[in-house]
Amino acid sequence: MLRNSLILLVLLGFAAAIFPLLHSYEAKDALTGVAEHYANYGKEEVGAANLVSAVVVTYRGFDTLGEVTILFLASAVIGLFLKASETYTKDTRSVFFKSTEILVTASRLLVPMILLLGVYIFINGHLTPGGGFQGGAVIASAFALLLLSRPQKHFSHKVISVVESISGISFVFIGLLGVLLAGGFLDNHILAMGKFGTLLSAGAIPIIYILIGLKVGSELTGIVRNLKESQKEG
Amino acid sequence: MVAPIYIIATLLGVAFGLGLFGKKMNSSAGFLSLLALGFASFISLEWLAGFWLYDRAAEYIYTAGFQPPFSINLLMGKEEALFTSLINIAGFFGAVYLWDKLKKIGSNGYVTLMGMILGLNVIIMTRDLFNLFVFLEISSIATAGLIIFSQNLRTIAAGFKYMLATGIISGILLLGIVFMYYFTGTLNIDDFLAVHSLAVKGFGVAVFFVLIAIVLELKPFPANGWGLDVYESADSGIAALISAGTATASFFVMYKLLPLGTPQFHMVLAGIGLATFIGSNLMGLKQTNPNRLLGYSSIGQVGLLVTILGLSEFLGERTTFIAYSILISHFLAKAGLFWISGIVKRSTIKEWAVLRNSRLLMILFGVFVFTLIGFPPFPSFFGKWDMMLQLAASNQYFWIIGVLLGSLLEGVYLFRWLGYALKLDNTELPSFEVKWNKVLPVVVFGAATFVIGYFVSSIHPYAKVINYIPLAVALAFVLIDFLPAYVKNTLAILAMAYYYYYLYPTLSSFGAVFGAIFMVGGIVTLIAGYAYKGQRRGFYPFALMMFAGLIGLIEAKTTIAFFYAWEVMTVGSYFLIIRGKKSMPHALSYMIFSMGGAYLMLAGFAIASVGQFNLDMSTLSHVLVYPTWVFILLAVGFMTKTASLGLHIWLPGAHAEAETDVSPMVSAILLKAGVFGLVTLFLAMGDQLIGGEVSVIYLLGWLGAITAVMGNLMAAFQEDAKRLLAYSSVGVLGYILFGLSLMSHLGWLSAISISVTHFMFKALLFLAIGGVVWRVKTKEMYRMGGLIKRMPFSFFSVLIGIIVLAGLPPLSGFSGKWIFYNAIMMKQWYLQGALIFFSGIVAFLYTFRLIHSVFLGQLKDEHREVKEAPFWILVPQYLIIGVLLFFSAVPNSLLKPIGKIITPYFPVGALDWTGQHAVSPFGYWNGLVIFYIVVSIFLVVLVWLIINNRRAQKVKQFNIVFAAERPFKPETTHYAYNFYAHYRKAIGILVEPKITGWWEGVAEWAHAMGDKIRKIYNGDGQSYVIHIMAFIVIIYLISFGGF
Amino acid sequence: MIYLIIAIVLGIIMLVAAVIAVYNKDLKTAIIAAGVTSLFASVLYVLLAAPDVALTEASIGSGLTTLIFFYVYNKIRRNNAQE
Amino acid sequence: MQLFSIEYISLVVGFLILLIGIWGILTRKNILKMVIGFSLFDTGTHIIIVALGYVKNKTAPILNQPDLQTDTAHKIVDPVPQALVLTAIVIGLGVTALMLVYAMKLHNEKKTLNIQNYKDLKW
Amino acid sequence: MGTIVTKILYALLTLFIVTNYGLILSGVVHKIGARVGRRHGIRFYQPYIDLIKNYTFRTRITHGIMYYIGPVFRLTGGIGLLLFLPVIYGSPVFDNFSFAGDLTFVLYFQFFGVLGMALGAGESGHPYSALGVSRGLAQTTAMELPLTLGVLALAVQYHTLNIHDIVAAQQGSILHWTLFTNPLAAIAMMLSFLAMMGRSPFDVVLAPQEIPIGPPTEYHSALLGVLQLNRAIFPAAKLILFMNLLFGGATNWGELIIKTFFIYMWSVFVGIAYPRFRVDQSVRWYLGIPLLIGVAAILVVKYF
Repeated sequence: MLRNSLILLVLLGFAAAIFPLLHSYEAKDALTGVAEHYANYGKEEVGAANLVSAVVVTYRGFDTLGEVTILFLASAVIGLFLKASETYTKDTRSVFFKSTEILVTASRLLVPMILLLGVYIFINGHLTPGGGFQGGAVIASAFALLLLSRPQKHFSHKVISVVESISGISFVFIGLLGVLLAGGFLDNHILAMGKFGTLLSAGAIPIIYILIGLKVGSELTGIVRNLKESQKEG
Repeated sequence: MVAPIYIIATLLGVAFGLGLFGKKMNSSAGFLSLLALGFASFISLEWLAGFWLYDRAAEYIYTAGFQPPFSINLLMGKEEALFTSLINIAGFFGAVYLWDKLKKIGSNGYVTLMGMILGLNVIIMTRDLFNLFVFLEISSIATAGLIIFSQNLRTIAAGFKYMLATGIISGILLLGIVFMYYFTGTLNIDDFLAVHSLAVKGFGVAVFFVLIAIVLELKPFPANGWGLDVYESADSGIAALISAGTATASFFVMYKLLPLGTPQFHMVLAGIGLATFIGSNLMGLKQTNPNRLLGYSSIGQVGLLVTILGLSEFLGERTTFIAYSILISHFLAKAGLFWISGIVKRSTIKEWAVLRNSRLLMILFGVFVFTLIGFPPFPSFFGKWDMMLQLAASNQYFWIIGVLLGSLLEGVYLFRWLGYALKLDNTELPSFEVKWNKVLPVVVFGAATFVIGYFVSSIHPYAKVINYIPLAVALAFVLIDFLPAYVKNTLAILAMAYYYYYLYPTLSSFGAVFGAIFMVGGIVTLIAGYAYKGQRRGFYPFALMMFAGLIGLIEAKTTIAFFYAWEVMTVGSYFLIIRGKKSMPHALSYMIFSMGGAYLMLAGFAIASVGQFNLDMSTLSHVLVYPTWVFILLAVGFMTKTASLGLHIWLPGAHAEAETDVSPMVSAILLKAGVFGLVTLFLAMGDQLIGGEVSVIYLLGWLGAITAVMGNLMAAFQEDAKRLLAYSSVGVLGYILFGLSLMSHLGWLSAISISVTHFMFKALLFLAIGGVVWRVKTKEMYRMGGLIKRMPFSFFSVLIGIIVLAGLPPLSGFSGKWIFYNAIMMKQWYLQGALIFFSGIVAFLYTFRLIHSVFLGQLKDEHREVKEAPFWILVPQYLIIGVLLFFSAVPNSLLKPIGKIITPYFPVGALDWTGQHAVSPFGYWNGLVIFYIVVSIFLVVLVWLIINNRRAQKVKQFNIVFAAERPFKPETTHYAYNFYAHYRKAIGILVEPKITGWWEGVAEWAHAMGDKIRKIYNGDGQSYVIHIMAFIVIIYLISFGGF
Repeated sequence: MIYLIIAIVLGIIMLVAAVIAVYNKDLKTAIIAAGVTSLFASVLYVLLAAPDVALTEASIGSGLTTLIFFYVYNKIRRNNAQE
Repeated sequence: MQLFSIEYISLVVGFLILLIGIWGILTRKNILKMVIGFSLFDTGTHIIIVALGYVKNKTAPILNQPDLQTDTAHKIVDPVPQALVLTAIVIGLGVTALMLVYAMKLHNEKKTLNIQNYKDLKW
Repeated sequence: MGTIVTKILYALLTLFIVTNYGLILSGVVHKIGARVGRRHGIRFYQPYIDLIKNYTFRTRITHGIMYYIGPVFRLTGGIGLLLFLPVIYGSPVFDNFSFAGDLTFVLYFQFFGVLGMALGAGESGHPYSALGVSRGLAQTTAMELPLTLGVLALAVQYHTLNIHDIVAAQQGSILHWTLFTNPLAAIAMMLSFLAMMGRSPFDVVLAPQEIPIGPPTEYHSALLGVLQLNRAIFPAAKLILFMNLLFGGATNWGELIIKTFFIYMWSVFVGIAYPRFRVDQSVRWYLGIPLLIGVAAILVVKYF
């Protein structure tokens, strides 16, 4: 109990420490700083209707590259972790519940639709909410559903990693093209800006988002697959 | 110039691409990864070279084609180039080292490794705070992956703790970053630096959270249990990467963000760093697991670096030099040590004796240990020097004490470890596998310590002038170590002789006297080295290194050169001392006391430099601040070498257990380095008053007198012949200290002349006794006896030696005593004088005991066939005897020149010489006449006796009258054990080892403290998180004083 | 105003769910409660004019994360059952 | 400052969830519960970030309406925190997944999820 | 050349006188001791007889070179000490070699013979020799302390370490003797003197009454003769030293004999009155009251 009271004390201290942050919060009524610039010039500079996408893919594109790398690394580490006990026993049981006929049928129907949704999300990332990450996650959930419904299904590690690799390399390559052809690493001006608000606009953003979507999708799928296919006890 | 963005593109591209490689292509994946890491190293090194050689301007790398702050930008400046070079080189050699392991793991392993290096590269270069967060996460996740390269309970548990800790830390970092954005509307670091004085309290708190998160990444004490577990459990190759790579990069982040903190926070930071430095080194004392120990050391060193950052206001423009030289030393040494640990694969430091199987690794191990602690010629030496000087210049004495204390603690466990490796008695030394890919990185880093050490010294404004030639010659002997001993001995003697010939014209004043002791003395003692057969590996480099240091002391024109030479000498002598069979614990205490003394000297020199325009030795004569403290610090520093009472406990063991010809080197020659230091100090600074009243030199005089008495008393109670001689050195050095403290012509004359004669008789005695020990294989005197019959030449040496030592007329030892009493009378230090006289009489006790127990009395059965000491050990003895007899008959041949040297400094009270007749204000003395008279009387009496007692018949050993029976066993008839039992009964209370006990108590206390403190690392990952949170709260309270 | 009420209700639900997630003995419930917190957070994001974030939180924060939690939870449970 | 505004409520809720998460990390002995604590900690942080970017009565930063395309700075909420949160969520997923795998492996070693049973390394 | 020959002849004269005086003194003291103890005692010329007897013994054995030359050291020490002292104040004849060294030298030179002898005895291999030496050295360390302090006090008082000057300063009146001008130093030195003479209570070193102990244990015949000769000369030399330092020296042989006799009697009477100390007892005793007196003497001359 003493331990818990001490922890409570620490937590209260921490709360007290962050209190000034809350305390000095003031509602704004207009954008300031870099956000103002993004709002006012983002349209001309990047050409993406979705300013969040503009920030994510272009202004802070380098972060996004890092983000992709994190997922990639997490997937690699998990692979490394679970591979050590490499004896694949095909785990045919479902994780949550017995796979039923209904589920199997439903998944047959649903999976392609979900995949399509995912693709839609990342292709339209520069126009509507969503983008590569969300799309990738949706794709991964499609595969997760597949795994749920048909546990005996074993999809090739190879395919996943090839997709992952190619999309990753392409991402870096496009970034480098920015250095060679435009203003810097990950500059989206390597392609024509197109007409604002249409699918083929915003330079390289759609392409990058597609690559991100594929990469994130394959990485997340890889994580799920690895978890599933690791040795029975793990 | 290849654009730095290619570092990132290459590493990422290859990492992504490795997915295309199948399992069968692990080797090619490995080569590709190595290539990528090598290319990254090449790019950063190319930039570094560009900055260094061509003075390029720093270059910004813009992403996305926009200017910051609107997009993320990276900076490749001089510092970034340096740090990325370090990281990439660590990555490259780390990969080489881990080659086998990586091959087994496959592409995921390479990906993880490259991911980590990539993350570290970016956090060094980026100028965007959120970007920093992202890539910090990358390196964290990659590290979490690296930890489980070897999967077992330990690594997994450690990895999980690591994840818990970094999870919390990054959460807090993120919180801080978004609030900083909220308050300023930007994420660019350069913008923050421009607006950091924003008066909103919330902004300060946000900055605090960012900074504290970075601090926590640096594993501050006590919120660092997770880091230690990682160091202990992870594969050594990984631990090397974390210690060399992650710590280096995190340090740079701290450096980069430092201007965000208020001056107040900088002080807090310095405090955190110092607590970490001292705390983790204290806890390291009890540690036996090598990797965890390295972890403690690593965390401690990073703590020191944090302190340096926190104190940057005081360190001024030298901050970078100081930080970088220490950082690079740590980088190279820690990586090297972890790598060696991975090759050796032993779970306790005591088992490191196996390192003796590989000479190369042993050498490298030593190099890294000395690099880490900051000995010359390694870079951190210069860093520490500058740090102390700058701190002193800013009046920051608290930090000086703290940093030196922490360094000392670190030295204790590192040298203990080195001692175990070199000398611990292990019955079996199982061999270990040495693969070229594991050794190569270690060798490269080991060589780099020297190269960078030289480089650092060449850019240091004052270190440039140091003469490196003697040291280089000493190191050259490492290369010819395979030659037979006699060849190397000849070369060493020639080298010394040549250097003395070269040096001789430049020597003057006291330099000439001590130069003669060091160089001529060195040559004479080296002659005994011919007695050794075989190769005698590892002796000559260190012997010459010690002499190089001694020479350097004399040559030194600046304080840094002096200190440099002092440390070189310490290193050389340490290795000489540890060569003895049972020297391990003694070498350790020698090293610890030497370090302690050296640190005091460092502090002294630092304070002395305040307000001076240069570092010339002459600045000591006009110290501007705290001259008394400077004087005391330097004096105590020198007195650790002269083994004054209280600081003497290392000496007996170190000198007694050393090899036959090493004992005279360390006892007769090395101790004079301390005397030389005192001479220099006294001349430069004169007397100082404590609180304007008590003279320091007066106190030193008392100390010298008491040391003389206690040293001699303790010598009288020794059973071990060499230990007896060692204590005798303590006593004689007490005389010398006393003589110097008299600060008069005669006082100095006696002190300097005793220094010279002490060299001669102590070398003589140690060589003679060493020769005896060489033959009879024991140092216990009561196991010897009657050896005069077997070793008459050695006996004669000892006889002459003890007569000189005891200061009996007519031999030259008396001249010192006679001058002494005149000096005492003139100074009016009567009570001290009586003590000195008393100690002189006590000297009779042990001199008699020495010669009686060894050479007189009953010859033991097992020694009936024992041979005279080796010829080459006798040769230097008789050279010395010749000189001693000459000085006895013609004392002014020694005293007059010394007097001439002293006169410019102490013109009053010089002796008045008429031929050999010396007259002082109090008395007179004619050595030559006395010599003649005594010899004539002796001869007359001898003739008279021979007339009366011709053809005396030699009787057998047991032909003695012994209470009605005839003894037959030498063991029971030889009165030698506990020779002065009754004396011990009378005054034994004085010689109880209270001082030794006190120091042991201190050591025990420190170990117990460390043991107690480290209990906070209870192994519970949750507790570690609690520590982190509590740490944040406490530092918050300190920084903001509540709210 | 209606948004405000919704936000308050959401906040209360999230807090309750968070407390359940920390305190409930049953791991399965706890995982679901954490997922619920995340899910309702995504609703809150919509109110905060952040559809992108809402989408992400829903798909990743409450979706995939919970899924992985359950994977691991089941593995562990099964592992326990085997012993 | 208006206490009853949507962004302020979100901010407070975010902070509270964050604290609950930390409390969970610090007090729960079950490793999975600790990971849940982390997950809550992340969620809380994300809410705070989004709330910080909110500007009263402004629309989402998606310029699909023509009237949004002029004087945009006064019409939309801050897109930057949203972008940051996107990144943070994904990072959170990676970290959480890795932690869970660690938890799984730990359980594999000792068949227990109690963090206090993993004290083999200490001092 | 001539001066050297003269010097040597003068020295031999001194030596001759002092040797005879020493031998007779030793006999007389034995006699007195015996009479006090109500015994008849030896004839006062007994030492001469012993000496002659020892030199005529034909037993000639040796344990080795050091054993053989040990007595030589011993006697050299005794003769040397005598000859380095100015014996008769103001007389160039009996000034001998005192020009070669001052008081410091003399104080150190007294150990020359002692230690040489110790070495010789050591080679005999007899444990009692070594035991005696060890006791003697131990006692010496303690005994020398008050002596040194006293000598230093003298040197301060007279501002010289030259024995001539010290004697000169005491001339004129009995009240000029150091004994009266510096009583503390005199007391300290006279206490040390007791042990220097090797008489009870400080005679455990040689322990003559019970089992033979100490360096001479193993010596015999001519070797013992040399030692006996020294036993006559060495104490006499020490007496002369103390006389010079404390009792105004002597201007003629008569004065010398009277003064030294009474000084000797001091140790004889104390020896007869007090039983023997163990070595550790005597060491402690000297480090007690005599030491304090010596320190007091120093403090007095330094500060008053």
